[in-house]
Amino acid sequence: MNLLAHLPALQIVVPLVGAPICALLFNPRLAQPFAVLVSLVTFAISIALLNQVLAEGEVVYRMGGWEPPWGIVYVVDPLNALLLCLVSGMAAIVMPAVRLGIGSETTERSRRLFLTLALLALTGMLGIVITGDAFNLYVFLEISSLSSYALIATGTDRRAAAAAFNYLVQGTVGATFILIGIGLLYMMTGTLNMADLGERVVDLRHTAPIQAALAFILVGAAVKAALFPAHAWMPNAYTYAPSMVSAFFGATATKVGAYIMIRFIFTVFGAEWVFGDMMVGWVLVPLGIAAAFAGSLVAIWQTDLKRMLAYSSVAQVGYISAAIGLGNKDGLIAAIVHVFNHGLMKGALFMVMACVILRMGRADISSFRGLGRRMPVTMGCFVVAGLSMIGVPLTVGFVSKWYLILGAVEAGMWPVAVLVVMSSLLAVVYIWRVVEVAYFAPPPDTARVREAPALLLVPTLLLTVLCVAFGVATDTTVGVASYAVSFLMGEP
Amino acid sequence: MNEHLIVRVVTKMLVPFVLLFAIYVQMHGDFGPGGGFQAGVIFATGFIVYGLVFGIERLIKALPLRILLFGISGGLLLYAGVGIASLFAGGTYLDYGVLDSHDPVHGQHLGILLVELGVGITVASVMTAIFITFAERWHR
Amino acid sequence: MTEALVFFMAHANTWAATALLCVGLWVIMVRGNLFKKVIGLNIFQTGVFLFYISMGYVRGGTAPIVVDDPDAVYSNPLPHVLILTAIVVSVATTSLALALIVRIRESYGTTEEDDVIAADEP
Amino acid sequence: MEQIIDILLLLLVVAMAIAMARLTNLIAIAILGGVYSLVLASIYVLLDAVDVAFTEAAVGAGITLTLMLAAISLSARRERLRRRPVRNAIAVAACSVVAAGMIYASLEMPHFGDPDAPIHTHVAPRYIEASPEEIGVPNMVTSILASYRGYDTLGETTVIFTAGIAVLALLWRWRRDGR
Amino acid sequence: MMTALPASWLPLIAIAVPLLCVPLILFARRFPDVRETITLGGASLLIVIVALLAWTLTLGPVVPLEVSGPIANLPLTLSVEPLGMIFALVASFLWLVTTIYAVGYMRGHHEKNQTRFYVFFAIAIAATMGIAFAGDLMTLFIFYEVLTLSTFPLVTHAGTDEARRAGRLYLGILMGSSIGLFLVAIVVTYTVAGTLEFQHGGILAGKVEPALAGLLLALYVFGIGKVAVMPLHRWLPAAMVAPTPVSALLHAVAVVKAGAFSVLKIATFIFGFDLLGSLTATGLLQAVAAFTVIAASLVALTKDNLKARLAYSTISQLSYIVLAALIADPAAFLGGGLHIATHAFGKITLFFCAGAILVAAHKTDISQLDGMGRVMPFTFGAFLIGSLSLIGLPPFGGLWSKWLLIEGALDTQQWILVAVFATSTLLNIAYLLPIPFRAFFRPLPEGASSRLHEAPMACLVAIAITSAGCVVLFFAPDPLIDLLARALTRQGSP
Repeated sequence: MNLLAHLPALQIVVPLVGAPICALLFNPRLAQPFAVLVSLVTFAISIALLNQVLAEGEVVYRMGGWEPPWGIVYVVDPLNALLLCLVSGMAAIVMPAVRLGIGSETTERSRRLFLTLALLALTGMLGIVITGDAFNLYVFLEISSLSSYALIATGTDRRAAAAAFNYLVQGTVGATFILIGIGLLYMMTGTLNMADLGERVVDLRHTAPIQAALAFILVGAAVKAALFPAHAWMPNAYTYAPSMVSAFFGATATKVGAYIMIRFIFTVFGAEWVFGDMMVGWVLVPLGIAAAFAGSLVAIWQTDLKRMLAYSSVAQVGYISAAIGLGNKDGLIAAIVHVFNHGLMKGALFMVMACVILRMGRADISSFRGLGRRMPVTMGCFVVAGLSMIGVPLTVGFVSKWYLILGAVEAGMWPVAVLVVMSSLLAVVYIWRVVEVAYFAPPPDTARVREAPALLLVPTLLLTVLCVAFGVATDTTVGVASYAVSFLMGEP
Repeated sequence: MNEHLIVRVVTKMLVPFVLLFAIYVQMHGDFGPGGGFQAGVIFATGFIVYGLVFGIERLIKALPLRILLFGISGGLLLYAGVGIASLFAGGTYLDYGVLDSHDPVHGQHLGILLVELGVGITVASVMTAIFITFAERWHR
Repeated sequence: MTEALVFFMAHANTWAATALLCVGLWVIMVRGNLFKKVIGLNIFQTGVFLFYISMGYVRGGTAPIVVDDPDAVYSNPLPHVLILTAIVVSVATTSLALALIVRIRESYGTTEEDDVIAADEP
Repeated sequence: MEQIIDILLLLLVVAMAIAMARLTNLIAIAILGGVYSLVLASIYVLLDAVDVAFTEAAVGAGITLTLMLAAISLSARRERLRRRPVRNAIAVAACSVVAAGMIYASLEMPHFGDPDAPIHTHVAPRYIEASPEEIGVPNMVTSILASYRGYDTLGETTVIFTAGIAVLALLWRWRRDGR
Repeated sequence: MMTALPASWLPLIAIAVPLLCVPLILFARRFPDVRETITLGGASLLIVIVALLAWTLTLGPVVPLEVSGPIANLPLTLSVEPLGMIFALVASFLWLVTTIYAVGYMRGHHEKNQTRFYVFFAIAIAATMGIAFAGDLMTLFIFYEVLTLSTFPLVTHAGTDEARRAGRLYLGILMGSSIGLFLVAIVVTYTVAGTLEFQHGGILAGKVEPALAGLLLALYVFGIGKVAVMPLHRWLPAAMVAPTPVSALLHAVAVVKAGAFSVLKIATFIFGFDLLGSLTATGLLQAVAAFTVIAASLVALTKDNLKARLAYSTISQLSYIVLAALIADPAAFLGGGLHIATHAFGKITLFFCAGAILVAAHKTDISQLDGMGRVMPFTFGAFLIGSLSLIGLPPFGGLWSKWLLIEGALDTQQWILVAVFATSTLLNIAYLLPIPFRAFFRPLPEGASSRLHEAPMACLVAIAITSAGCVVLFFAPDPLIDLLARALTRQGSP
C-alpha cells in the first residue's frame, strides 16, 4: 500500500481512529501521550499533503473507490491544504498542555474522554475542510460541533454548561440551515458533489431554489463563523471553556465557518454570480465592517480578557467577511491569509490567557497587574501577538491588513479601506490597556508568581515566533493563498 | 416498578425476544428495511426496558462502563477498521470490493455486513450508556 | 382537478415542511424553557427531513427495494440515506442537549433560561 | 387517494407540532412527541421511505422519548410561561423570512412526485440500476448507505460515538467507574 | 573594509551595530560602567561606519541593497542618498553625544531601569538608521513603526501615571496617524504607481489626477505624526515627562527628525517638485504648516515650564521643514535638509542645558531661573548659543538653513511664506532670548546661591560638543550643502 496515495484519507482516519482508541486507554498516563502522538502524526500528514498539492496541484481521493458524483470524494486544493495545516497544527501545539487541565473540571480519570472529544473535534474540522461532497461536509460539521459543545461544557465555571447549551441551539440551527441549503441545491441539480454542483448550478442560477440555497447556506455558515450579528454564541462559549479549548477553537472554529462560506461561494455557486447578480458583497462587506467596529468597541470595555479576546475575534471575523465580500483577487488573498494569520495570533493570545489563569487563577484585567515583571516571557508574547492584532509591520497582522486595504482600494471601496484601518486602531486601545496594566500597575501583593511552565510557555512562544516569522517571510502564507485564489477564481 | 412480579416475569421473557428481533433487523437490513442503526436502537431498548424494570443498579452491574466503552469504541473501530483493511487490500478507503480478491460483489457483501455490525454495536452501546447515565443520576 | 389544486398538491409537502420549520424556529427563539428549546430543535429538524423525503418521492413508485418486476419504478433512495444520517445526527444532538440540561439543572436548580441568566447577574 | 391521506397526515403533523409548541406540560409534550414521530413515520411510509420510517419510529417513539422522560424526571415538569413580546416579534419576523424563502423557492421547484425531476435523472439512476449488480444487495438504501456513501455512514457512526463520549464525559460520576 | 564587502552592505551594518549592542548591554546590566562603555563604543563605531558611507557616497552612487520583504514583489531596499546621509550623520553623531550626556544625567538624577533605557535607545537608533537609509516607502514605514514602538518605553520611563498618560498620547497619535493615514497613503501610492521606490523626480508624476494626489499629500503630511503638524502636535509636549536624554532623542536625534525627514523625502522622491508645485493641495497644506509655525511659537511664549517651551519651539521649527518640502524648490530642499542638522544641534544644546539645570538645581520653570547664569555660566552660555543658532543669527549654523528656506520662498514668489519665516524669527527671539537674559542679568534670589553648582562633567562635555557643532555649522556648511545638492542631480539620487 502506497501511503502517499492515501494521504487524504489518512488525514481524517488517523484522528478518527485515534479517538476511540484513546477512549479505551484506561490508564490516564497513556491517553495523554497517545493523543499528542495522534495530533502530531495528523499534522505531519497535512504538511505532506500541502507539499503534494503545491507540487502536483489538486489531489482527488475517491472514498470506497466510487467515482464522483456517485461516491464521496476528497478534493485537496491549496486552500484546504493550508487550513488543514492550520487546524492540525494548532491541535498539535495545544494538545500537550491539556495535561495541565487549566480551567477544565476533568479529573485524571475523565481526561481521556476529554482528549477523545478533542480528537473528534479535530477530525470534524479536518473533515469539513477536506471534503468535496456537500452532504459529507454537513456530517463532519456536526461531528466537530457536538464535540465542541461537550468540550466547552467541561469548563469549571457553571456558566460553561449554559454557554455550551446556547452554542448547541444556535449551532444546530445554523447547521440545519446549511442542510436546507444543500437540500435545495440537491433538489435542483440532483448531485451532492461540489465540483459537479458547480457545473450544473451555472444554468440554474436564475431559479428561485438556487438563490434560496445561497441565502440559507450563507446564513448557516455565518452562524458557524460567528459573523456579526450571528455571533451571540461565541463570547460566553470562549470565556467559560477550558483554556486549551478556547485556544484551539479560538484559533480554528470560526475559520472553518469562513472556509465553508468561501468554498460554497467560489466552488459551488460561482463568484461572478454571487457578487454580481446577487450582490452578496453588499451584505458581507457592511456586516464585516459593522462586526469590526462592534467587536472591537465591546472588547474595549471587557474586564475578563478571555471575553475580550472573544469579542476581538468577532471583529477579526468581520475583516475576513469583508475581505471575502470584496470579491476581487486581493480581497480573497486577504481573507485566506487572515484566516491563517488570525489563527496564529488568537492562538497565541489565548495561550497567554492560559498561562495567566494557571498562575493567577483567572484572566481578569486586574490579575494582570505587574505581570510584566512577574511573567516576562508570557507578557512579551502578549505584546507581540497583540501588536500583530493591531497590524504593526513585521507581524502577520500587517500582511493581512495590507492585502485587505489593497483589495478595498482596487475594488474602489475607499470607505472600506478607511474604516478597516480605523477599526484596527481600536485594537490599539484594547490591547494597550492590558499592556499598561501589566507593565505600569504595581503587583497586587508580594506573593511570588512564577513564570508559566514550559509545557505552556513553549507553545505560546512558538505561536508568537510564528506571528513574526510569517509576518516577515510571507512566501508560504501569501504564496499558498494566491495559488489557492488562482484555483478558486478558476485560472489554475 | 420492580416489585410487580408479573411485570418482572414478562420482562424477563420479553427482553430476549427484543434482542432477537434486533439481531433479525441487523441481519435483514440487506433485504428489507432495517440495518445497523435501527437494530442498535432496538437492542438498546431491550437493555433499557431491563433497566427500567429491574433497577438501574442491576443494569450497571450487568454492563459496567468498561464494557459499554468497549462497545462504543469497538463498533466505530470495526467500521473504520474495515476501511483500513481495504487500504491494505490495495483499494481506496472503505472500498469493500477489494476485500474479496476473486469476487468484488462478495467483498461488498462482507464489507456491508461488517460495517452495519459496527454501526449496530456502537449505537446499541451508546444508547444504553446514555440511558444508564441519565437514569443513574435520577436513581441517586 | 383544477389548476389550483394541482399546484397545491405539487407543493403541499414543501409547505408543510416549511410550517414545521417555522414552528420549530419560533419555539427555539421564544420559549425560555430549555426542554422546550430542544423540542423546538427536533420539530425544526423534522421539517427538513420531511422536505428531503418529499423530494425523493416518485409518483407511482415503490420503496427502493428491488422487486422482481422489471419495469418497476423506484423512489429515489438517496434522500432516504441522507435523512437516515440526519436523523441519527439529531438524536445525538438531542441526547447531548439533554445532558447539558441535566448539568444546568444541577448547578442552577432550574431549567428556565431567565432564571439561569438571572442567577449569574452580579 | 394516497394524496388525500398524505395531505391529511401532513395537516395532522403540523397541528401536533403547533400543539407541542403551545403546551406547557413537558411530560405531555414528550409523549405527544412520540406520537408525532409515529405519524411522521407513516407519512414516510406513504412516501416510500420505509427505512426512514422505521428509524423515525424507533428513534422518535423509542429512544428520544425515553431520554426526554428520563431527563424531565430530573427537573421541573412544567414550563413557566412568560410574555416576551419583543422576542416574539423578532421570532415571528425570522420565521416569516424563512417561510418566505422556502415558499419563494418552492414556486420553481420540480413538482411533487415528478419523475423527471433532476434528482431522479442525474445521480440516482445509477444507484437504482447498477446497485443490484455492483453491490448485490436488494435494499438500495442499504447499498448506498453502506457502500456508495459508506463514508457518510462512518461519519454518522462517529457522530453517535461523539454523543456517547460527550454524555459520559459530562454526566458520568467517576468514583463508581470500573467496579 | 571597502574591499572586504561592497558599500551597499554598509547601511545594513549601520542598522546592525546598534542592534548588536542590545544583547551586550543586557549581559552587562549588572555593571553600569561596562554597559555604558558598550553603548559609547557602539556609537563611535556607528559614526565610523556612517562616515565611511558618506565618503563612498562622494565617490559615486551606492548600489541599493534588496531583501525580500513581507509583501510579495515589494522588496525592502536599503539605499544611500544624500538627504538620508545627512540625517544618518546627524543621528549617529548625536547618539554618541547624547550617550555621554546620559551617563552624567541618569546617574546624577538616580534614574531607575537605566539598562532598559540604554537598550531601547539603541533600538531606536537602529530604527533611525533604517529610516535614513530606506530605499522605498515600505522600508521607511516599517522602521518608522519600529521607532515609534521602541521609543514608547523611553517616553514612559518614569512609570508614573503622568508618564502613562503621555505614553498613551504618544502611541495613540503616532500609531493612529501612521496606521490610519500613512499606511493607506502607501497602499494607494502602490496601487496607482505600481512601485514604492524613491526615485528622482518622484514616482507619482503623470500617474495620478491632481485631486487624488492632493489627498495623498494630505494623508502623508498628517499621516507622519512624528512631524507634529497641528493638530497632531499634542504628543510632543506631553512626552516632556521623559528624562532629558530621551527628550533629546525625540527632539533632535531621532523621532521628530525622522518625521521631518520622511516628509521631505516623500515630497521630493515620491511626488517630485513639478507635481508638487502644480497641486492646489500644496497651498492648503503650506497654510497649515505656516499656521503651525506661528501658532506653536505663540504658545511657546506662554509656557513657563522650560521643557514645554522648547517643545513648542520644536513644533514650529519642524513645520519649517514641512514648508521647505512643500515649497518644492531646490533651494528650499537644501534649506530643509540643512535645517535637519542645524536645528538638531541647536535644539539638543538647549535640551542638554535644560537637563543640566534640572540635575544641578532641580529647577524646571523659567521664572525660577533668575540669576542662575551667575551660578551656571557655562550652561547658560551654551543656552545662549543654542538660542541664537535657532533664531538664525551669525555666527551660528541656523543662519544658513533659514537663509536657504527664505531663498526658496523667494524663488517661488511665495511672499507670504517669506513673511511667515520673518515673523517666526522674531517670535523665536521673543521666546528664547529672555531665558538667558533672565539668568544673566536678573539678581539671584537671596540665600539660594550656596548649594548651587554646575551640572555633572559628562553633561558639560556633551553641551560643549553640541554648541561647538552650532558654530562649526556656520563656518563650514558647504560639505553638507554640496552633499545635499547631489540629491537633486540624477546620479546622486536614489
